Amino acid sequence: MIDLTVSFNHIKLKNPIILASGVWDLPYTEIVDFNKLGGVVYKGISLKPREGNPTPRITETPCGVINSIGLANKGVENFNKEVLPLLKKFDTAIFVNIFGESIEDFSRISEKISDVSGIEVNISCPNVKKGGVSFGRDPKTAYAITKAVCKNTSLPVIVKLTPAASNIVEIAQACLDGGASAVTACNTYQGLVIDIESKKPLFDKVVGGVSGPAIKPQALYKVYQISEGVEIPVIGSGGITNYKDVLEYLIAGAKSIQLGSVIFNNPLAPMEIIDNIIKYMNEKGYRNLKDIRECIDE
Amino acid sequence: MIDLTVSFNHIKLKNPIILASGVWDLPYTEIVDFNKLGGVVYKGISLKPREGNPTPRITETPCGVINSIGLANKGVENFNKEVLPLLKKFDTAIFVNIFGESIEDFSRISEKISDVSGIEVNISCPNVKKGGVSFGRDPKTAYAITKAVCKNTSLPVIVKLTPAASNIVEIAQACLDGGASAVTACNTYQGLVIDIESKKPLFDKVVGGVSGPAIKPQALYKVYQISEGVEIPVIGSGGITNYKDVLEYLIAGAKSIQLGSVIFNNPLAPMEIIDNIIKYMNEKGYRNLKDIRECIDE
Amino acid sequence: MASFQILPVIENRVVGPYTLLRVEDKKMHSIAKCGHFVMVGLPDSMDPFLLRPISFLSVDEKSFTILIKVKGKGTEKLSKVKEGESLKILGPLGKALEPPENGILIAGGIGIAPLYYQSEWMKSGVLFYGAKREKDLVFKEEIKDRGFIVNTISEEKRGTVVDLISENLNFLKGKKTFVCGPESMIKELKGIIGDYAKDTFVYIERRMGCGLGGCKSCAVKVYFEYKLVCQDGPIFPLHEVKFD
Amino acid sequence: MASFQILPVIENRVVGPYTLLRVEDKKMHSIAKCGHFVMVGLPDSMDPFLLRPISFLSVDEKSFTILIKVKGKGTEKLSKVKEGESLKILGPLGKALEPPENGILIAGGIGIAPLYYQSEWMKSGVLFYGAKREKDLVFKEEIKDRGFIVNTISEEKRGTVVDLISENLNFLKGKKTFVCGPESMIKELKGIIGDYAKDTFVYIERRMGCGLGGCKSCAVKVYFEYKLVCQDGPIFPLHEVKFD
Ligand SMILES: Cc1cc2nc3c(=O)[nH]c(=O)nc-3n(C[C@H](O)[C@H](O)[C@H](O)COP(=O)(O)OP(=O)(O)OC[C@H]3O[C@@H](n4cnc5c(N)ncnc54)[C@H](O)[C@@H]3O)c2cc1C
Ligand SMILES: Cc1cc2nc3c(=O)[nH]c(=O)nc-3n(C[C@H](O)[C@H](O)[C@H](O)COP(=O)(O)OP(=O)(O)OC[C@H]3O[C@@H](n4cnc5c(N)ncnc54)[C@H](O)[C@@H]3O)c2cc1C
Ligand SMILES: Cc1cc2nc3c(=O)[nH]c(=O)nc-3n(C[C@H](O)[C@H](O)[C@H](O)COP(=O)(O)O)c2cc1C
Ligand SMILES: Cc1cc2nc3c(=O)[nH]c(=O)nc-3n(C[C@H](O)[C@H](O)[C@H](O)COP(=O)(O)O)c2cc1C
Ligand code: FES
Ligand code: FES
Repeated sequence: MIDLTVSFNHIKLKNPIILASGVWDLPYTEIVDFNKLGGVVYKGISLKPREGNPTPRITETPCGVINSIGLANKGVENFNKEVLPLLKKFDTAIFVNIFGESIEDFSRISEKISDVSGIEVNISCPNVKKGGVSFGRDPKTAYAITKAVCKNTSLPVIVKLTPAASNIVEIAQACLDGGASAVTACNTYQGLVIDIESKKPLFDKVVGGVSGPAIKPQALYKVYQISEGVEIPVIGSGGITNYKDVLEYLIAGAKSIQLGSVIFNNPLAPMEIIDNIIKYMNEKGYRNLKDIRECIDE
Repeated sequence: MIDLTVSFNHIKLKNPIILASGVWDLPYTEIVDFNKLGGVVYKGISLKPREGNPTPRITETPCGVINSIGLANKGVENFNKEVLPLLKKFDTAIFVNIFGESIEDFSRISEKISDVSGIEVNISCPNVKKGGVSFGRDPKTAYAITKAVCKNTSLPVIVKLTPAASNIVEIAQACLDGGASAVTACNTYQGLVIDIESKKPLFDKVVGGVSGPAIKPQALYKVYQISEGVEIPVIGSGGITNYKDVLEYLIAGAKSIQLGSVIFNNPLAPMEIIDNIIKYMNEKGYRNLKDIRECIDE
Repeated sequence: MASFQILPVIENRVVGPYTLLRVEDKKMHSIAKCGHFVMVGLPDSMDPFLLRPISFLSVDEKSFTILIKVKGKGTEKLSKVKEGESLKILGPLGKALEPPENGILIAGGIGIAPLYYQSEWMKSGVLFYGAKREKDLVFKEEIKDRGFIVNTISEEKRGTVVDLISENLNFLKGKKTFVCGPESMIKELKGIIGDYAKDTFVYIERRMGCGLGGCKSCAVKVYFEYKLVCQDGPIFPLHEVKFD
Repeated sequence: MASFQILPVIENRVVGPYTLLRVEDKKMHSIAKCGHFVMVGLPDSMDPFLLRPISFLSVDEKSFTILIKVKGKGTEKLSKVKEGESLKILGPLGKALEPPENGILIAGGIGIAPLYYQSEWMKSGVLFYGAKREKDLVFKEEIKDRGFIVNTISEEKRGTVVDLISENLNFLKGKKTFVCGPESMIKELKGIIGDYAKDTFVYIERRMGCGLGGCKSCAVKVYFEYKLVCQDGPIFPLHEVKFD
């Protein structure tokens, strides 16, 4: 029997495939059987509801997607009342991605979250004025936010990093020092699209966040760097579209991975990827994820 | 008549299309008429010849290319004797991309270069142990190298920046302060490819430099940021494959642009792009590059 | 209950300036409702990366049809899918509309597609329909046959559908009206119909990521609150929609 | 003088485990030389982004042919190009070889392609040729007809071309020998042929970016110096090549 389970720092997953934050909501449970997923991260929520940015909020770039959603969400109360009870029906690890404009915000919101498998702290959103990437770039702020969240919750805390940090290894170390159980590497990459008709940036906030295959080699390198440099479990995120990408991430050091934009292109991708990993392991005679990582020839 | 000329800080180009460093050498003059190009940047050269990295040195990534050449080149003497005389036959602006492992290296090499339209200083190569990206990340080093080069040459000095800098605007400012006539933004993005068969990084040096369409939105944003933040002409580089991409860069603030990897996919791209820009300007009734940049509706 | 499937195209036919694709699917008939749409893409392709939202034109027991106007790369590639090839289909999506038995439809250009579908769910009414050229006015005979009075206008001859409405404003009185067309047309229309806006509903278009309420990219401001076109729409009360 | 062109494919035919493509081109005949290759890609496609280096199989006044073994995505897509469709062709590339009138050719698998082309430039010689299965041994009759003695071996029956050579080492004496095959085979061969390596030349393969000496990605260490396969090769003296 093939064993796909993975566990690290009080996080236990039935397989390493997690749905990333911000690309799905409850209706997606009609398409994909959440009982089969290793875990799901719910869309970034804040203390109070947020409207988000003006439209357009999304478009394509070569082999990728760029978004400027601006963390539109209905707030933590709504999550607890309307969303969590429905998610709890599924046998999968539930994480909540949280966002704040100040350390204070992060503390207060984490107090209000319970009965999930962990909190993913978003210090990496490129599409907001306050907080976001600017928090995720500074090791001191990353440390302070992680610590504040950890103080207010007994849940495992995952910090989602931004690739815009000049030294992501240093930030991961700061998160570890602050008490994080894991880091997610990474959120989207800052990018710009110009509308050549209007001769203006397409997005109202100018910058957008690039995701999808285009960023894969870059995000993979970040995962590798953190895995080599810091004793913290890394959850890989960025451009994964098939099981081979998952293998690359696992070999580079990721403990598990997240699927984001790919579900826009192929909503069934999570199921197909899990099936293909099992098929691959069967072919190779691998029993568990360790076998994938370790090079047999060595 | 359409006027495609562009000039800034003693750099004069007959059109804004420049061939980027590292993707072409003399045989390419058989394919493309260099007399039609705005300019060409010769491959990064160093004081002494360099062998470069073990192979493989190149592969593909989604909508992109990743390389780990390691600045293989025959040195500045060879350039002056074997290459420059042949390039001088063409009526185009010739730039030389130079690379050093120390500030001293950069000074000495720039002394040896003359009779070209400018020097492009490479402080951004991701594929070398010493120098490269590490120089391009630190504003002080960027300043010091720019100053050292400017002291030793009367030619216009362009500094080629790395996107790995945490604040590229600050680096561009340092180059301006050091005496640079322009900056090129940017060089390749650091990325990783894992060979899932061998379970090892494909490249001997692990990291590679990602170029091609995949990086376009990111590089475009850097150009925009520098153009907004620093009074220095910016030469755009990153993922340009057609005339629409060129328009995006010009609107984002670039004075001219460089074509790199695209010539691997379509060696005639530079000619096609120039033709299409002229066609576009004719259709719109534009006379010169300023018309492209400025929004007529405003 | 939406699903995601790879389905075969069994007909590709030019209709005026558009392309009609017929997709084989026996299940859609029992679940698709008036107002619904699908997200459509090419199998085994990531270029374009995103699926495209397209309305139903018709749905029967064995198949459904969509009508495509080529705008950019995505619709261009979709319009070229040959018979025997397949499409990715995610749907049905959106909020079902309870159509009135009788009402007014106002279509501009490709806006005819969802309104043609809506007319199937109605008994009678009036269609005001404008396009660039006379020959772009597709399906008007078919809608007539469904018991509608059809008024058309073309820019090459007389003007836009907005002109047509301003000449016939009184028609809207006491009727539920449904509008689909380019946003510029909808804004103009809103300007001239005044009070009638209260009984007017509009099909809103937004760039979409997921079609499933997940990515929040298809937001539209409706009565001081952001709603999602893919989940709460695409049909909204005209007087409540705040255009940017 | 290399050029870049979009050229029509006029034949796509299966040959053993390979695909033969015939490309219409009247100019290649006068410029292609023994040892040359082309970079090949799909028009209007950036996936794959890089063109693929492929040897000539034959060149005549009206066309040239290439033989493709499917390895990954690039060769898979190339092998599916239909008659009437086109290819991007950059070439001829590489350094022309002055072929001897008479010599030895050693081919492993798809390595037969450039050696078949080379045999056209020679008068006679001996071909040692190995493949996985007996039926993969393509073009052996044609090469016989060109005046060559042909010795084949297949793994399913007897062993590899390296086994064949070790049984026939004395054949190499005093002859110029040319080898093309997988790098593992070449290394093994180098191990057993000893002194003969001095008169042995090998077709080297490297991943390529530009094919025009520009990107320096196709480096191979030859006698303590890096050379470029696309410009200085693909043929190098076997005893001088340093394998990684
Ligand atoms: C609910 C809904 C139903 C639709 N039904 C139909 C239909 O039945 N038939 C039909 O032909 N079209 C329909 N559309 C519009 C269609 O989705 C867009 O024309 C298509 O997505 C454009 O893709 P593209 O790749 O061709 O163009 P792109 O290259 O992506 O863009 C070309 C232009 O179209 C605009 N655009 C892109 N995506 C959208 C979008 N989702 N909504 C509005 N504008 C967009 C862009 O701003 C750009 O100016 C519908 C849209 C929605 C939201
Ligand atoms: C001068 C020259 C002449 C050649 N002539 C022929 C020919 O006539 N017919 C033919 O079928 N093939 C020929 N090849 C090999 C052919 O170029 C590669 O098989 C092809 O580039 C692989 O591309 P892919 O997309 O199918 O595989 P990829 O998915 O790119 O890679 C699949 C595997 O092939 C290896 N590979 C990729 N590119 C190359 C390369 N350029 N050289 C060696 N290994 C590579 C990779 O390491 C990988 O293991 C030649 C190569 C060279 C350098
Ligand atoms: C439309 C969209 C919305 C997103 N919203 C969030 C969010 O709210 N919080 C967050 O941490 N990441 C968010 N992300 C980032 C994704 O979770 C993921 O990390 C990123 O897209 C890279 O992975 P991918 O290439 O697989 O998409 C969002 C991404 C997209 C495309
Ligand atoms: C194979 C290769 C070699 C390169 N060598 C150099 C170099 O020597 N010096 C340099 O400054 N940039 C070098 N570059 C970077 C390019 O000049 C260019 O800035 C980069 O590829 C981004 O542009 P593109 O996306 O158009 O390729 C190289 C790029 C490639 C792909
Ligand atoms: S398209 Fe994703 S929320 Fe509507
Ligand atoms: S392939 Fe570019 S130098 Fe040989």
